[in-house]
Amino acid sequence: MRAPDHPVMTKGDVLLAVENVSLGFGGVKALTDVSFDIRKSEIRAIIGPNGAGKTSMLNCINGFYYPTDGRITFKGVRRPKMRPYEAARGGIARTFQNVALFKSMSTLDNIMAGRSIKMRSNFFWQLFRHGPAIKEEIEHRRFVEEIIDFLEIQHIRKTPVGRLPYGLQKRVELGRALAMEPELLLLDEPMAGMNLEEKEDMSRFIIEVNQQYGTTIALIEHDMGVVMDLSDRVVVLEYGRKIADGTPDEVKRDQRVIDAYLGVAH
Amino acid sequence: MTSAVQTHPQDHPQPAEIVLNVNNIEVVYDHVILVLKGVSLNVPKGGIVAVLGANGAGKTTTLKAISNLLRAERGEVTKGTIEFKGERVDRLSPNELVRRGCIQVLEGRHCFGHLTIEENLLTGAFTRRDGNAAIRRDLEAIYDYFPRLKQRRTSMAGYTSGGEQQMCAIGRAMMSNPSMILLDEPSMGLAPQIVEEIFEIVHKLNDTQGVSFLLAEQNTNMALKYATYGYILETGRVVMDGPAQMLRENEDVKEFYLGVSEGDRKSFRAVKSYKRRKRWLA
Amino acid sequence: MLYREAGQFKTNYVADSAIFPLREDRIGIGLIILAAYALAFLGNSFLLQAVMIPFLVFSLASIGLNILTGYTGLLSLGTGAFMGVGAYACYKLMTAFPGVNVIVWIFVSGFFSAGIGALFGLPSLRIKGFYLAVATLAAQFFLQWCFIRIPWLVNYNVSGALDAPLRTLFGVPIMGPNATPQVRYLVVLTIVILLTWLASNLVHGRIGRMWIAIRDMDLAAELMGIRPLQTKLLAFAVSSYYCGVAGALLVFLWYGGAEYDVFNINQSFFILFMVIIGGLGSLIGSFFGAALIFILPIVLGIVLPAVMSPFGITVGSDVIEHLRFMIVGALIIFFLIVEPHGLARLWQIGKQKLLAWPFPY
Amino acid sequence: QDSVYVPLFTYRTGPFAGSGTPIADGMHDYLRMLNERDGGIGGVKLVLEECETGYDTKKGVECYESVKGKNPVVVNPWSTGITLPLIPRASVDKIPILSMAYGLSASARGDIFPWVFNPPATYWDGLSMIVKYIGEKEGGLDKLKGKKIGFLHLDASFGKEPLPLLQELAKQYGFEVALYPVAAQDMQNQSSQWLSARRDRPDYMIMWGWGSMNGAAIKEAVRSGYPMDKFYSVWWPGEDDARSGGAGAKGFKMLNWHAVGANFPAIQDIQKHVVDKGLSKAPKDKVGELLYNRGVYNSLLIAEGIATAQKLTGKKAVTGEDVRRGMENIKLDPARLKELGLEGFTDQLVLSCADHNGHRAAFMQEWDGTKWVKISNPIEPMTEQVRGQLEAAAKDYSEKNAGWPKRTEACDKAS
Amino acid sequence: MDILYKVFIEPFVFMGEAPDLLIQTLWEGLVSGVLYALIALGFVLIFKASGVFNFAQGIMVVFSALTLVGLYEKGVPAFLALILAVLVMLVLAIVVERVVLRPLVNQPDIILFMATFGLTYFLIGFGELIFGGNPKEMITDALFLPQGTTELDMLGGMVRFQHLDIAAAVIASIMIALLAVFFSKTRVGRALRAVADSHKAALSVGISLNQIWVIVWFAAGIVALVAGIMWGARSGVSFSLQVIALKALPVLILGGFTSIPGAIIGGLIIGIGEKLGEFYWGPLVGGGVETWLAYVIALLFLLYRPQGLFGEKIIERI
Ligand SMILES: Nc1ncnc2c1ncn2[C@@H]1O[C@H](COP(=O)(O)OP(=O)(O)OP(=O)(O)O)[C@@H](O)[C@H]1O
Ligand SMILES: Nc1ncnc2c1ncn2[C@@H]1O[C@H](COP(=O)(O)OP(=O)(O)OP(=O)(O)O)[C@@H](O)[C@H]1O
Ligand SMILES: [Mg+2]
Ligand SMILES: [Mg+2]
Repeated sequence: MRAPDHPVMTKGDVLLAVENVSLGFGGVKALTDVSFDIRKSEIRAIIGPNGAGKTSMLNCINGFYYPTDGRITFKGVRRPKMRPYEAARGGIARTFQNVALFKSMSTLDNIMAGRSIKMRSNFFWQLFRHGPAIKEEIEHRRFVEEIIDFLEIQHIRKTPVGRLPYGLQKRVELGRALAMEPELLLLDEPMAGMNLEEKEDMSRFIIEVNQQYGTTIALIEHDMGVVMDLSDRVVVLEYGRKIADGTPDEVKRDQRVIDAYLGVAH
Repeated sequence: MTSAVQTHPQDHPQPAEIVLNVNNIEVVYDHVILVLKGVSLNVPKGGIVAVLGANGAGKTTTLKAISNLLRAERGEVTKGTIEFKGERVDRLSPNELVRRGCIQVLEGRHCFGHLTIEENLLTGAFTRRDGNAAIRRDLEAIYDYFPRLKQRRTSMAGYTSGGEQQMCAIGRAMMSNPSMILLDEPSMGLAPQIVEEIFEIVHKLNDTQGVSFLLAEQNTNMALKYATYGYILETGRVVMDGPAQMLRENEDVKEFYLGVSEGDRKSFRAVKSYKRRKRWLA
Repeated sequence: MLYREAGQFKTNYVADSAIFPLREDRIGIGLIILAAYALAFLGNSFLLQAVMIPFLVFSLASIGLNILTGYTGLLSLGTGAFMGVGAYACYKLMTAFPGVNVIVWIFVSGFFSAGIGALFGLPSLRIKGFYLAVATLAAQFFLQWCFIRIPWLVNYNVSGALDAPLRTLFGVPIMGPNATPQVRYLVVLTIVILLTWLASNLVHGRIGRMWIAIRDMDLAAELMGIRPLQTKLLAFAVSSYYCGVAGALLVFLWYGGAEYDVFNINQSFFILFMVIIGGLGSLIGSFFGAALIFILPIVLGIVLPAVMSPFGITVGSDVIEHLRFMIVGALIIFFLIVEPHGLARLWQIGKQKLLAWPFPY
Repeated sequence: QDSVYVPLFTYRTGPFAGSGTPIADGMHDYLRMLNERDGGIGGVKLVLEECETGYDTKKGVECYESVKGKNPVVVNPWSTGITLPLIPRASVDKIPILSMAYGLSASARGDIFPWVFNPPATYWDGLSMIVKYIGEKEGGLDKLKGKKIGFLHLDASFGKEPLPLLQELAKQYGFEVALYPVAAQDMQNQSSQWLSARRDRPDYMIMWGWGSMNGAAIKEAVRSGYPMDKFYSVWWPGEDDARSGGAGAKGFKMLNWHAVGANFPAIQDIQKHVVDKGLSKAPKDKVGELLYNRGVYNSLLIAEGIATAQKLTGKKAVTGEDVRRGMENIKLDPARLKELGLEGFTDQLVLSCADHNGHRAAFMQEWDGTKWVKISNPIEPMTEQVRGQLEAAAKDYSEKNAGWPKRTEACDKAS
Repeated sequence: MDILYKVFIEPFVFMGEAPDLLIQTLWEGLVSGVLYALIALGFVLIFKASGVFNFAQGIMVVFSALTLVGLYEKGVPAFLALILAVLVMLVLAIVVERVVLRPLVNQPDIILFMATFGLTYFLIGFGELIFGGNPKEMITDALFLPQGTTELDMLGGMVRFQHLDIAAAVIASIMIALLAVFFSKTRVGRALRAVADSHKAALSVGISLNQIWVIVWFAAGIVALVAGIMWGARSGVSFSLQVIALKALPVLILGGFTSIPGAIIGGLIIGIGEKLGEFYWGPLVGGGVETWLAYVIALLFLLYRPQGLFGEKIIERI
């Protein structure tokens, strides 16, 4: 895999900053005055009890929701109100809490669909499936095959994803996001519903993506083992507010976090 | 098939009355995709039985076969029998089964998005005939179990967070006053605290009201902690079964499902990309 | 035994991403095309004129609608009107510029319906599902009204109808009273094969994936960088293009003259049903659907009296018609129950069984 | 055993079945009667076969294709929509088309459309007759000046065909025209048209409708209190349509060119040989009703075409080609009608090589609450104005259809 | 300028000049609106309960009315015929559930839509086979439906109110009110909405789809019968009545597929809107705009509210 297109930032710079973001739906306040940042090439975990606003936070980051208040800066530029596809083209990819794959397509096509934004050949060539169209198709196919190899899903390359077990679907979803060669990868509970072995596999992929390509990752996860092991820094939300932010160890020891979220067991 | 604990259910001394008996079923989807290749399992009255196994092993399929929801997905039990409380139920409609006290909590929530949380819970009581007061009482009980639901009782379920929906789905099943619940991945997407709570609730229901549970779960740790008996499914077959205690101590289970080898929990950061092999898949 | 995947290894991505990776499939398609051409010389004029030409025309329209409804998931009830736009555009063009070969105009007329289709597709950004149907219904009724009300469209013909003037290709009449069914069949067949090939290229490439992505999960698609409006409008345009060409073929190469009324709402439903029963999101399904919905009633009309007469039952044509309605209705339900994903899926399952044969799974 | 094959395109199903059924019965029963009573025509049996079109162009074309191979001697599409696609085919397949008082009006020109016949009058003829009648009632066409005439029509080519003529007449006689188009899907939902009529207050209303549009229009007219005696229609409503208006429909008027009722020897023969023997689908009391007799008239033309063809060629089993000649030589004068047992059934009709229509007169009849009553003498069409329309249309057609084949069929000297 | 005057000023001037005609127009719009709503209501019931867009509703209107009239013509007393017609609709509901819906549980909406199309075909054939294709007259007198007209002199003109229309409006309103209460306030009503949301989940909590479906199809059958009687009394009972059902589409969509009040409000907006449009603006383009105006009105509303006026909010969450 190649590195993302614009290597303007180096490790440690603030890639994305969330400042005083609030988000409300009618009467429900999903987020209240949340600020945190994500640095280049780190794995940033977002944790919190159910309904704390984690998914909503990701939705704000990639333009699906627009915060009612506050601002989000990406690569040093304040983000205007934009449609989600613009965020995607700006280099933000994500996976979803409830798998949102293109059900009827095969694994291969799903990941290829993730590369749509990188493909350029025009309608005319597409029509004849010739010249640039087929060349491009093959070139990207090669790239996608790399992802497939990387995620070890060769055997389900041609299976319609609707039929795959949940765990594999999550993996395909990751593949689809990777196909976009994102700068910032948002993962919403990538390991929910997986058994240990699969969690290990998934962790491996996440770490490898992060280390090899320097992709910045924001991760929501409820498995504390995973979160504590993988992430560089953790932000904790509760009822839409930030209650803690720091390294896993700091967070783990924070009394508010223990009360609100971890419980005694951890 | 070399596992030491590999036995057949029939070989067991049967400790209690069996409420659910699944006998050698085979399931085919779409007329061509064979998913279960002869699965047998028992749930004793008042027992908590866990079905474990990797993704795609067929846990969900097994549960759906029992609750007769397969037909709605163009799946079909082509062989074997299913008995609930001594009666064959594989030809019953799902609502008949609910009436008889066996209800399933579907994997992946499936709340009614356009109904409020409270209405969702009330639909769970659809088959009940014991009057409004009793239903109200149970509703309150569920709000006690899941205070978060009480806060969100008037929100449309479609807008609630993933975890809230999961609680709603479990609560909804409990509203039918069942004697047996088929729970598919209850812990998925829940915060650790809630997971614990849910298992506590399972335990409590089991303890106080004698509800039996068949539990498909990825969180092996939790499942084996609360279950009395376990089955391990791989690619549509039962590859191992035994009392939870025994499974917990089995080396393979420890390594592959619990993530402890030689007593320690491994760090996720340390996993290497070597491919291990499960012994029973040799 | 004849139908096997085994032994056919793909050594490069070109071969693997081919549309028909299996050799048997390629041979099969070749044979079918060959047979279709042979039919022009073997079939009688009833078969060509009353069965095959309309079957091909409707298949083409179904492909058009399938692109929109099947691939992109946008329900349209305006197919009839979009076909009409093609027919009227073709009429205007070929009468205004008789010097240019009519085949050119048939292809060009599709662009007019593409434009109109895209225009009525604009609300699709905001409106979804059955609600979108109202936008296309507005198109249906508004355009139909235009067809009646704008006499310019029919060159102020007193009859208000479209007629097919004589047009030739290489000196052979292909349109008008003197064009033989054979010739017209060959022209229609060639156009349909060509356009089917192009459609198949489209749906198997990037654009097709974008359409399906929008259909399966439009929010996720947008979050992957796929622009919803452009993609949907493209689907509307391409779909309407196909419908437009089909409309032109319908009037000029099949009927040879028609009123605005052939483009009414029933036509829209008729095509929609072909698409659904054939299989949403399947090109081959479009052909199956057209066959079932169009040819089945014809066959029944022939078969029913023949079946009943040996029993001494002779019934009027009206009773036959009633029975035909009932049987077609019942068969539609039957097929849906057997395979809700359409005949194309049945076909696929059949092929899978064949691959696995002699084992059941 | 010789026979000629006569397919009958009918519609006993679909939205237009109400009008289609009695016509189908009349058509079928008359020919069947000839078979039963006389053993056919000129000693050859008629092989009758109905093909159900449901008034749907698609099915109509399919019917045509399926009967084509059996050497039909004539085809009756009974729908303008079906007629249009058949016109170009007729000359190629050598099958005459009889579109009786409907279809393409320009096809009255035998020199351009040798294979198409649309007797006994075109819609232009019909319109001119109604206007003439109204003018007479007012005391002369010039009295129409300043009047307003409403035109309630099916919003389709059929309903719009008379429009140019109506506009021309309006210019000529100084009356005003108000249009009330009714879309096919709103046939039974005409309240806005009649509301508009209340606003415009037309002095007369002329209707050009078909199927359930007629009945619904009469009902709405009654509902909205439009004076019935000012409401005129072309020749398509039937008894059922008028009846649906209840008592209020009294006074409704329409054009017709043949008698209503069963008091003709030929129709009595139908009763005797067909209906009483249970060979007909028509209930006894419907025999002789307006649209039934319309069907009989249609079959009368078919039979005459065949008989004349037999006379001309001397053959018994005539072909489509022969019948085309036969039709061009039809001469239904009172003597011939009497011979056929239909004395006084209709005005005389003479067709020729050049004139495939006849442009015959029709009369006005009025609904008296239970039946039709003839209230006028035959009204001749305004030939001059109509001819103008026809010439223009035919010229238009041949100009626009550069490839339209020139007539090659020879004319019989008789005509 | 002239155009602007004609479009924006003249119609209103005319409204002011002839208020009697305006009132008559509004009344006609109201009546047809209520009748559209009645047809739309049948769609709503079934859609609400099963997520099925019932293409067959139009033919059910015709079929039920034909049954009533057909039985009466065979000599059955009117009220007995009415009861029998209701029973026939019950049988239809049961058969539809058994044969069509049960095997198609949990299938995509469009498939069920298609199945109802098969049903339409079947009912057309079946209805014509039994009752023949001829139009029939509704037995208005035998059912004691009022007839006649009240003419009121008002506002310098005369406004006519048909008694039948008044009855139609009243009956339809009562019917709609009853159904609205039944479906929003009862246990069955809640179950119905659940079923519409997800068949699978509804099955899993033990809601008997079969029972629910029979209930709603039966209810829709009764609504169809009432609609058939009312439309039939206005314009005769024939198979072409089926096409009027198409007008219910914009009503339905405007109101929001799932809402009973939506059906009535949508009906009124469409009914009145199209009559006003046709009457005051139609002449500018030669009339006949009614055929598409309804759809355009609905479309405009939808652009503002994509789920219709009263439709359930489209949940977009990821
Ligand atoms: N509707 C379906 N059609 C075809 N195949 C299916 C269908 N549903 C499931 N399968 C297949 O059946 C197998 C077993 O699936 P199942 O959902 O039962 O697994 P599971 O053990 O519950 O997995 P998970 O842990 O991911 O939930 C999988 O391989 C899956 O691909
Ligand atoms: N579109 C919306 N409309 C209304 N309320 C919403 C919407 N989206 C989110 N919410 C509410 O905002 C709150 C936060 O939801 P969110 O999905 O972000 O939680 P979460 O932290 O991801 O929880 P979980 O871990 O359970 O997934 C919830 O209470 C939810 O009901
Ligand atoms: Mg979440
Ligand atoms: Mg599962």
